[in-house]
Amino acid sequence: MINILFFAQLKELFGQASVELNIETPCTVAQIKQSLIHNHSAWAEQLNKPTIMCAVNQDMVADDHIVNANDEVAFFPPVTGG
Amino acid sequence: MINILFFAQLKELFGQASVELNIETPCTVAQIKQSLIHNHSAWAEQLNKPTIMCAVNQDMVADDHIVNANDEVAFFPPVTGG
Amino acid sequence: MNTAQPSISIKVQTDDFDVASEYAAMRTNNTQDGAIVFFSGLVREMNQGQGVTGLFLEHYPAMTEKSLHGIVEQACERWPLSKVRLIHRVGQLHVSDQIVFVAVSSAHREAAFDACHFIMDFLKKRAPFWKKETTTIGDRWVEALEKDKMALDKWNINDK
Amino acid sequence: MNTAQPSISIKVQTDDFDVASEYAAMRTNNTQDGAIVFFSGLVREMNQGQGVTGLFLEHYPAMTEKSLHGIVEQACERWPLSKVRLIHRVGQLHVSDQIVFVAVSSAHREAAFDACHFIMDFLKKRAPFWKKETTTIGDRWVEALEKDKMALDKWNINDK
Repeated sequence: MINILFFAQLKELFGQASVELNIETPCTVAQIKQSLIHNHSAWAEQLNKPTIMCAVNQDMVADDHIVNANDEVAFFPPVTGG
Repeated sequence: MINILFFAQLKELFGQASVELNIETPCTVAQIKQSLIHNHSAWAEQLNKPTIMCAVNQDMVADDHIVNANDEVAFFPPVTGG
Repeated sequence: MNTAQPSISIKVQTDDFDVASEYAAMRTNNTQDGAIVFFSGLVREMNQGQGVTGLFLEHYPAMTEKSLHGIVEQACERWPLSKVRLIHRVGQLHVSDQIVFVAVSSAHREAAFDACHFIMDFLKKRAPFWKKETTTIGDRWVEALEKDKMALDKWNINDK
Repeated sequence: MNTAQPSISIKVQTDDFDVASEYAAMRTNNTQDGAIVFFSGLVREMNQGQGVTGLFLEHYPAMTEKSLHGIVEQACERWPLSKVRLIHRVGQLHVSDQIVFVAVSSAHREAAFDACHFIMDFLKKRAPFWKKETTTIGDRWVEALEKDKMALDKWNINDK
């Protein structure tokens, strides 16, 4: 089980701030996206955007990053602070 | 007659903040320097420095700038404010 | 280069901040620095939406400070800085409110200007904040701008 | 570009200045600007001479404000600025004293950073101020630095 967090537009569009995902670890960020889309086809448009960002354990990572059990995974749109 | 002002090191080394120069106008800044050196040979080292700056009527100018009667001419070392 | 550890203060808060006391803190016990540069970001009336009346700032609490510390540490490795103070607000803001503050001090002005600019450029592209504008015709999420992404190019860092 | 005339304040004074009130003036009646950048220059203990105890700032009074206005106007032509505030002190200063302050505001941060940096670079090379340091081993005039001359190169201005 991995806990996945969503922020900003993703949180609003998905109607939830987090979801528990049952996936075998270690796996890649790309595999997590595929699994989420498999479970929630309505999320495909957002999660397939090339601009979508991912952080694992609060560090920005790329799609090929390896995720382990108990890692904190977050997806969010490009940041707009400052 | 042209009134010439000196600042910073020049004022200290020349022992005066200004001098009246009797020179035919219009003339160039370079001619003013030569005339000053003619009258005060001890000033040659300072006035011949390539870094020495000149302002005419409070605008920075080059050696070929034309000076007219009643212009205010100032010589000074490179500025160091800020 | 500055051999002493730089003094770093980073805060993420809902409260407003006082630039005067931040500036005073930059000057306290500081006889070695000749230059302080600071940036302050404010809520504009006309941003991507016209007629902005307010701004809500969401963030990713567990990640925000970690991310800001990483950016500031990169700046401290690159330039000889003595002090860095950074504040970013979250929550509901209004037009003209202060959003963000970055101050850096250094012996020389080039380092201070570059480091402050660098921190803001990276904060804009890497720190997990999201702005939602309240406008006279409704709410909308602010879009990330291509120019903010390109702003990183000047720092020659291999950053996706 | 900003079509309204920018608001410009330039002061040359012996008195100290208050950054908090300058900053407040930048924010007053200002709902269009998203970015304020300011630079503050301080007297360092170690400059060209070691053990600096004070600094005397001489200037050319008739020329100083004219020169500063010219530099600020160049910046206003080049970037869309709403407000510029500049203060330069003259006379006797001491270690840690404030020497100079430049604040600019703009809709966007790139313009604010660049314009503030530009004004300081040109002030250093074009405004008629001269510093004399008082050190533990006597007084000395500060030498102009080659790096300050080179700092102008980045602005691509044909300036002798």
